[in-house]
Amino acid sequence: MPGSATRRLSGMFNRISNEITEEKDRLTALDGAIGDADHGITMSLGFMAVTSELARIDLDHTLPSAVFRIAASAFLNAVGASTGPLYATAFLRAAQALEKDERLSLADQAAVVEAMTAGIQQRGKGQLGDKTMLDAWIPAADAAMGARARDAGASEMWSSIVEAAETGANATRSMVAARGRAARLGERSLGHMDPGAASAVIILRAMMKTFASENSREQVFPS
Amino acid sequence: MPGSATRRLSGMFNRISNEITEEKDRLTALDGAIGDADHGITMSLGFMAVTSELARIDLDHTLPSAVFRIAASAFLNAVGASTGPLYATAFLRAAQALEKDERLSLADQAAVVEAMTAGIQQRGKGQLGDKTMLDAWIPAADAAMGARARDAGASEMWSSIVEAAETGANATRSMVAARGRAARLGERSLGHMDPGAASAVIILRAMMKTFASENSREQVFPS
Amino acid sequence: MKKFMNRADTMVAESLEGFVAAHEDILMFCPQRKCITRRSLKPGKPALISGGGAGHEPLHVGFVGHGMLDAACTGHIFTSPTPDQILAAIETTDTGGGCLLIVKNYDGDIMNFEMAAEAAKDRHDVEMLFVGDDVASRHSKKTGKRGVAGTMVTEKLLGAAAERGMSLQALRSLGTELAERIFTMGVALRGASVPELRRPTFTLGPDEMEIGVGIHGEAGRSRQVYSGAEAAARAMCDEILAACGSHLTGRALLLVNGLGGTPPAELYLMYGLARRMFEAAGVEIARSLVGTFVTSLDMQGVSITLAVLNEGQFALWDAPVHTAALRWGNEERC
Amino acid sequence: MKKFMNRADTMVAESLEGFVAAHEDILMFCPQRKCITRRSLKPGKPALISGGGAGHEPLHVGFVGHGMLDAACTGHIFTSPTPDQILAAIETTDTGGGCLLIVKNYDGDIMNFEMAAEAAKDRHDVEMLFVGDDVASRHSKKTGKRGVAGTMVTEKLLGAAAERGMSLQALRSLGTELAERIFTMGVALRGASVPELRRPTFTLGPDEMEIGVGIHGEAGRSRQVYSGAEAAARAMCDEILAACGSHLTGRALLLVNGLGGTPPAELYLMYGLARRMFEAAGVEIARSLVGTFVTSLDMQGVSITLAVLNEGQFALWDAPVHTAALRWGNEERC
Ligand SMILES: Nc1ncnc2c1ncn2[C@@H]1O[C@H](COP(=O)(O)OP(=O)(O)O)[C@@H](O)[C@H]1O
Ligand SMILES: Nc1ncnc2c1ncn2[C@@H]1O[C@H](COP(=O)(O)OP(=O)(O)O)[C@@H](O)[C@H]1O
Ligand SMILES: [Mg+2]
Ligand SMILES: [Mg+2]
Ligand SMILES: [Mg+2]
Ligand SMILES: [Mg+2]
Repeated sequence: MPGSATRRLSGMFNRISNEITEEKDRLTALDGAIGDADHGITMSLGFMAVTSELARIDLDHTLPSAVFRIAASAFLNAVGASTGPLYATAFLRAAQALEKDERLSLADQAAVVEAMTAGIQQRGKGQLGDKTMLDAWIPAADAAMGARARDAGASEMWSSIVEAAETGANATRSMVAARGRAARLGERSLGHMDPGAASAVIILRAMMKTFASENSREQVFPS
Repeated sequence: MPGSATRRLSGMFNRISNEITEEKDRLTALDGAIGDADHGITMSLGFMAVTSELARIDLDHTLPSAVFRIAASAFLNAVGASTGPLYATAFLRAAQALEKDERLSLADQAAVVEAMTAGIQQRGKGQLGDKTMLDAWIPAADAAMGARARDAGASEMWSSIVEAAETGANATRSMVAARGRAARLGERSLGHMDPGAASAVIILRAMMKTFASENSREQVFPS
Repeated sequence: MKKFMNRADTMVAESLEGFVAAHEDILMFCPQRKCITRRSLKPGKPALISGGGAGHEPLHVGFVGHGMLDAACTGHIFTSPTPDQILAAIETTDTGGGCLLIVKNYDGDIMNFEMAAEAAKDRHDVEMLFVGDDVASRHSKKTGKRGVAGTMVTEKLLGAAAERGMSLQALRSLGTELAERIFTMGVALRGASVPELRRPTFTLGPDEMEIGVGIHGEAGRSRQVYSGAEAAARAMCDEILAACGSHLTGRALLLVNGLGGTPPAELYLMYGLARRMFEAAGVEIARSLVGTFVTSLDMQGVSITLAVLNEGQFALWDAPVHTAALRWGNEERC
Repeated sequence: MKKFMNRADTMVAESLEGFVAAHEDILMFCPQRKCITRRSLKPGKPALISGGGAGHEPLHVGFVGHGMLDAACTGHIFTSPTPDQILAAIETTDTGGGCLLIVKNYDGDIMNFEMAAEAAKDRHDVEMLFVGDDVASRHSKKTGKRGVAGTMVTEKLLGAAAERGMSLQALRSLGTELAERIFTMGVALRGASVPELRRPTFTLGPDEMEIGVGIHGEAGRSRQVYSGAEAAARAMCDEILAACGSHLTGRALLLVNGLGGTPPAELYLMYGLARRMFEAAGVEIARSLVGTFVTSLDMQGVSITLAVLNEGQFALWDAPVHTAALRWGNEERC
């Protein structure tokens, strides 16, 4: 049934797009403090491009991995900015991870989080503590691995992922940026949350709502 | 005694310079409403140039007409603007009027006001009602002529000159400008006093203080 | 409002000093810094002299050089230069062909240039040309149109003609003819701030524009609601087209000029709008210039100039020019 | 803050459309308007491609033309262009000599150009050059100096070298060498206002300046008291001289660049100050450029760039260039 897993993914992107767009102003304001005041705009633009591209395809005849590939190229061509290549690479790596098993099982979900994180890290050459989106994604990926290791259920796994991401994002406040535009501010970046980490939390929370809700398997998402 | 008449003229220019400079901001604000906001600056600059030039000459060996010639060239080279050529021409014409009789008698004083007015009119090609400095100068010249005709004394002549100039300057409020920068504003120039008319009143009042005060003949002015 | 200056009373002199230092290959101060002239003059060519208040840079000093002006005089901010400055320019640059004084149509400028011309007339062949292109002021009965951004078009065309050997009289006639062919309209979203005052010459609300502005920070013909670039461009282009009247023939030069505080990206946006509007009215835009050439200090504003030229005049526009602010064509011929 | 635009989301496209229309003799859109290229390419010459966010006009599109770039890609405001745009530029302009991608050193730009280069590498010989000249960011350990106004100096010199037949590899080496010789510092008196936000990216008090600003409206290295042009120029020049270190030899090019909302008169004043300060430090100013070339939307600010060049590099600077924003030298050879 590629259709059902594909529908879930498409629904996930819709949800991310809506929630990012709702928080557009807050993200832009965060970027205004230590960057160039466009993070809400670029993220919203990117995910809106993804959902409008996904709206054009026949979900019943598309594999989940293909959804991620489509998302990668739509996001990349819409955004530019740092986030374009970072999330495009993340989605490509997620697609590669899903190709082995297109069911979107709990293990696949954890693998997606890990693959996305690896993609962001590969493309941006960043690491934990650089005050970037990685400060949300790396703890999230670790939490996913941990949950898989102790065989946790969907809702437990996803809460631990989102909780880790939130803690990580909050921690960016006390970091001095070492990557991205904020790096040029030096000490002046202290005290502000990294916008990319903040949007990562929104994305992961939308993923949680997609995958961890009790009846999520049956749910039909608007395309 | 060229020295004494020359000293009075030099004192007159000092007085004009001081009083224009004191009112600099008001004149500039008037010009800001219907012109380019520099009338106080140009006038103050011009008269300061005149007084500093006059400070360099030997008053005892200079004729009153020469004082006006010096004033003309100092004002002209310092100011630019509309007021430079207008007052320079005015001073030149005053110099010509004095050349016949350098005593600076009451008749000479009236002739100076008339000659200055004629000079302004010749140079600027303006007329009564154009909403310019002429709306103060022309009534002032008329008042001077009138006072001479009825053989009025110094203080009566000068009060009637200043009163006429004030009335004329006030009347510019209800005029639409036809000369100068303000002409381009059309109806929008209504309701504002013309800055050049306002400064003309200040000049004439300073002349009155110089010539109409009882002991003015004996007064020694700072050079 | 802050400015990159030290003191208001030295701003013009300091800025000119920097200007001359930056362009010492093209121009220089004449003695006592009364004016700025080309480094090398062409004997016998009529000298083109212009000038006006400071605050309009690069006009006029930026147009001194081969193919354009021979000298330019700068006054105080928004204030005509004085006759002695203009006289110095005449004396320095008249190499036998006489001088054409190109004077923007303002009472102050006219009177100062006139006094200089009177003082020079015994020793020099001097002609005066008054330029006025501002259609917003075309209904001022006694004074007529102000000289604004279109002035630089006149200076460019006359400069090229003089370089080709046109006589003083013919230059003056050409200038008079051009006055009928060049139409400008300006708009501001924020007033200029005069150094002495440190506040804008007029203050607009967040949704207001001042339309029909000149280049001295003065208010324009009317204050209107600003509802975006399209409507502003429409108002300006309509007015220009109305003023063109019978001169509205085939081909034109379109100049979009920034008034000092407007970035290039916005100028090009306005250019795109104006071009479409003129083309829709049947005007072919044969030449274009977009940039900051005739300013009103730091005013956030734009002016649109349409110059309806004939083929010979386009050729003058295309002729080589080598100045600080305008430079094209083969320099070997300069 | 008002702007000459219609809608924030169409501003960049409308402005670019006007730009291309104004300069159709030099350049054109490539299909789907993904980039802007020269009208005519020189077969076999390595293609120079640059690009970056919108809001820096005339950089980079204004430098497309003979003697400088072959193509430029524009992203959203302050946002790198996307890999498909860059790929389109590579495919359109590679005439056999390969492509040099000139990339300002920002994470976003680097990653987007990298992805394009990866996608192109099977079919094209592609080299990347990262440019960074902003001395205010020279202490950022991991990221290094940002690319700001000095970028245009690199583009000019490499453009001239490419025109003379320099190979792709040699161009890249020259670019790398130039990175050690070009030093820029910026200051702002008023922040930029981003179209989407309609408010300044930062707000300064009446006596404050932001020093060490980049070109994306972002805050600078520190906020300081603004006590006039002299002190601001001093702070910038001192920092530049400190950064020069051993490169501080004889002769240099001095570029004073407006950040979008600064009028020419103020730029020349700053030029005069900077020139005197550098000369006092023993640097001979052999070439100068003053104008608005690399902007941060409508920011009221100035940057000072010192490029310590050798004789061969000065010759590259002097070589003919024919672009929308920079034009000199004989055009017959173009
Ligand atoms: N090299 C990098 N690695 C990981 N994340 C990065 C890197 N560079 C920037 N980011 C993230 O991108 C965010 C900024 O994104 P955005 O504002 O959309 O792009 P831009 O910086 O190009 O304007 C930063 O807050 C940071 O989280
Ligand atoms: N043609 C003219 N005839 C008489 N007075 C004039 C004329 N033109 C201008 N003025 C006077 O000059 C005043 C403006 O002077 P000022 O502000 O110093 O010069 P500018 O207009 O050159 O800035 C006007 O208020 C008006 O009274
Ligand atoms: Mg950003
Ligand atoms: Mg005035
Ligand atoms: Mg004035
Ligand atoms: Mg950005």
